[in-house]
Amino acid sequence: MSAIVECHNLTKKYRTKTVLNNFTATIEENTITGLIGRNGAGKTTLLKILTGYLKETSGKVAVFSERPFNSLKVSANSIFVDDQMSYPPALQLYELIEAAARFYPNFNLKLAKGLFDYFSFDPKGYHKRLSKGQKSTFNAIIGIAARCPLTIFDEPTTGMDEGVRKDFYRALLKDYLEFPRTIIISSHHLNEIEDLIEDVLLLKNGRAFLHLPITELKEYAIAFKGRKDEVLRRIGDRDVLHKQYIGADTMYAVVKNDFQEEDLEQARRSGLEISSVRSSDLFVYLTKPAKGGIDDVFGGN
Amino acid sequence: MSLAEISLGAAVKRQFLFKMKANIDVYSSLMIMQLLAFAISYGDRIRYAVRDEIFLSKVYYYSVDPVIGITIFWGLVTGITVLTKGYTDTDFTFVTNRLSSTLSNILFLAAVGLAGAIMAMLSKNVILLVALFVDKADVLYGSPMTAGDFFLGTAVVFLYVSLACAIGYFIGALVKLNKIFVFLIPALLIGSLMFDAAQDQWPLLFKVYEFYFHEFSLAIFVVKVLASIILCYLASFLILNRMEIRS
Amino acid sequence: MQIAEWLETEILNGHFQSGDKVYSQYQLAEMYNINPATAAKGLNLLAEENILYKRRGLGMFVAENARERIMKKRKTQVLARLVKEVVLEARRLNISDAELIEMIKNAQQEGGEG
Amino acid sequence: MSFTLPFLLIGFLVAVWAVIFIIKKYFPAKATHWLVMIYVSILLLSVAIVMIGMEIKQPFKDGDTVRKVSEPGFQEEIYQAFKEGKDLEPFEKYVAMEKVFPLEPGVSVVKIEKTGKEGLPLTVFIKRNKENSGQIAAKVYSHAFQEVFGYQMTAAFPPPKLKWSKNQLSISAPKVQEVNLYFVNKEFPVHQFREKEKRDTGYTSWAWFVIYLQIPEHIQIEEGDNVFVEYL
Repeated sequence: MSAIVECHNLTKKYRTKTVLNNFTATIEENTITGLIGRNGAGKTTLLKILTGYLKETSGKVAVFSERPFNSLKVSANSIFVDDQMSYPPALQLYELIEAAARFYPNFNLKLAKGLFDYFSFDPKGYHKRLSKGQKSTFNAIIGIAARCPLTIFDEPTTGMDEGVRKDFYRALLKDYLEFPRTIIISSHHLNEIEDLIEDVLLLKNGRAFLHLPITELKEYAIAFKGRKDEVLRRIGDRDVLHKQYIGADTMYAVVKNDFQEEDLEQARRSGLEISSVRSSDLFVYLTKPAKGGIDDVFGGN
Repeated sequence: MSLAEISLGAAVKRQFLFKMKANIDVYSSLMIMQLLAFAISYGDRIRYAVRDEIFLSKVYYYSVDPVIGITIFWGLVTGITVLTKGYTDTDFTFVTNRLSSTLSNILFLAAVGLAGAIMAMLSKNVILLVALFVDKADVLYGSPMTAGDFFLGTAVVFLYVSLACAIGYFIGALVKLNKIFVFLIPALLIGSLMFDAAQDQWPLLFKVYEFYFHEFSLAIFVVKVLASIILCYLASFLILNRMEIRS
Repeated sequence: MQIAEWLETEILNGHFQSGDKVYSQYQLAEMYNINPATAAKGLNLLAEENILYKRRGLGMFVAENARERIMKKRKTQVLARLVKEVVLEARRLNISDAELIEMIKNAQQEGGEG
Repeated sequence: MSFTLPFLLIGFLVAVWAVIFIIKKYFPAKATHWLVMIYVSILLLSVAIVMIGMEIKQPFKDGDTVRKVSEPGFQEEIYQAFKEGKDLEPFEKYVAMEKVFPLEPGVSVVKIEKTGKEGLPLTVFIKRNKENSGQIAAKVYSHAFQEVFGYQMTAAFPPPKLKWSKNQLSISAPKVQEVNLYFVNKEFPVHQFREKEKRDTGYTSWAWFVIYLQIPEHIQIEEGDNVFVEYL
């Protein structure tokens, strides 16, 4: 395994706003990484830097061991799929597929054709007349079929309906099994991609907040529910990722799971309900912008 | 997984072919502008109607100079257009970097410029047909277009169009650098005209015009134009090379 | 781990016998629509528990006494945990031990009949 | 290129963009292919037709020849020749018409008049013959010249009409000639490097005619209006 993407103290500033702040992470070859984060966390900026569309302000970024900005090598071996992808208006959909096939040496035209028919696109249609969801689907087809060593999807399912989303993720997985490559897929719906991805890269305030295998994320945190004083006693001085009061004296608290099995056993005995936390919920807790939650806005009442 | 190694030449070639196919609209705008210029030229074909005691002379004058002028102007517009958002975004959807993008743009502009030059020169024959069939001209006076004339004319028009493309491209690059140039460039042009008028001197713009259009030595002309073209593209590339692609 | 549980159930049901080759991570990934690395982790989990064993270059096979191991594991881990919870709940509801055992017996009878 | 051209171009551009905008809305992009193909085929077809069926004349390639013929003093020369009784031989090539009108016996007065008010004034030179030949000999010298864009374009200039009845000679000046002239010049990019072909946009035209009559001495001559008679 070798690193396809390496970022070290990567920083990107727009005038006064810092979007990426000393971001450091490494993405290994032939993995599917889910890049998750709230809106504005810097996901798109990071991905655009990786594909060479944007220039880093400081720090080091290397894709295929090369600085991606203005690199022909990176451009030839990566594809960036998002809903802003634009195509020449004069070309029909099928001509666009053929054009893409000419640019990418690994392009699987047969697969593209198959997906094209499956999603019932009109080969003679035009991209600008597609609906939002259809555009996303079309872009995704190009993204999958291009079989680029580094394939990047930025919110690929925008506008797609439920069925198409499932089909897309399955198509991506199947083609990945057949033709392994490095895939980064960004989303703010973790539950949509959690089965598909191998690693999670959680972006918060322009930093890599967490970077671990998805299986570990599922065991990252644990929830206690029960009498408030008992819950507080058990969690000790751990950072509370999420808390909620139910009724007069019942508390629900999520903390990082570094408990010993005996501790949990004792907690259960003292009448606390212990449960695991769904990774999508955990994602929300981890990425919430500040301390507290929406309830705190209404705190005065 | 092995990485695809792509040479600059191959990237430029693919992009050039892609652009040729994708930007067919360039030809329709060329065609429409040439047709309009042709219509103007046709409407303007009666130059004199002189009447004295013996003759009532109507002088018909057929020329495609307006078509050529418009084609040069179209080159300027096309040069600017290639760097507008719609075009550059599609440019970077697939494999490219700034250098290959610029080189393929230059090739593309050269190709359509050549097509424009040939079309403009060929349109002369259409106006001759108008003379023959619409005006029933029995005899045409003037210089017939020889093959030599055709090639010389096409080459010179091509150089003019290419120069216009390069200037347009440079303007496009400036505008990409900063939107302020959208206002600044016309303001500078008008400003210089007004300044020269106030100073009561021959306008700088006309000196620029004379620099190219009043050069009667073909060799010097070619050198002047080629140098200007290279300068414009080089400057544009240096501006663009440091810029981000999509923000 | 869902994949591990599912494979265990397959073995318990007799779908795979000792010595049988089980699905590869890629087959599992395709069947379950999950990342192959995740599937591999499930397989490795079972290998660590000696339910599966690895033959280099050939894949994963069901171990000699896999069924027994799984049953024992489920008994000591899953069942024991469930029982603990039942006991806790019974205590909260002030149900006497005798009453609780009675309830379990009833449930067993119903389950046996049904 | 005139000063107004830039403004025309800007006007154009606005119009062109409006047209393109409308066309793009209503035509699928592929219509462009067809339109361009039609356009190019028209261009190529026109080349073929022009090559086969069109002739372009270059009447005077050498500008100097044109200048010599167009000496305006030339008209004076023939006047001088008549007045001074010089040899008329060099002017023979301008003779457009020669006619003889017989005199009926008993006619002693001949009237020369101009019919209509159109055309050039009538200049008539009359030579009196001593012996009675019993006829009037008429000769018309005429020449016209037209130069357009440096080309000598002189169209056939018809001689005046002479009509004789009994004792009256009626002369009608030629009518105004309608001439259509068709020019085509080299394109400016070609012209720029073909120095020798100076572009001339000038227009000159002139014409004259002289009527020379030989009439016996005993006949009296009566002059009509607009007739200038010179006796030699």
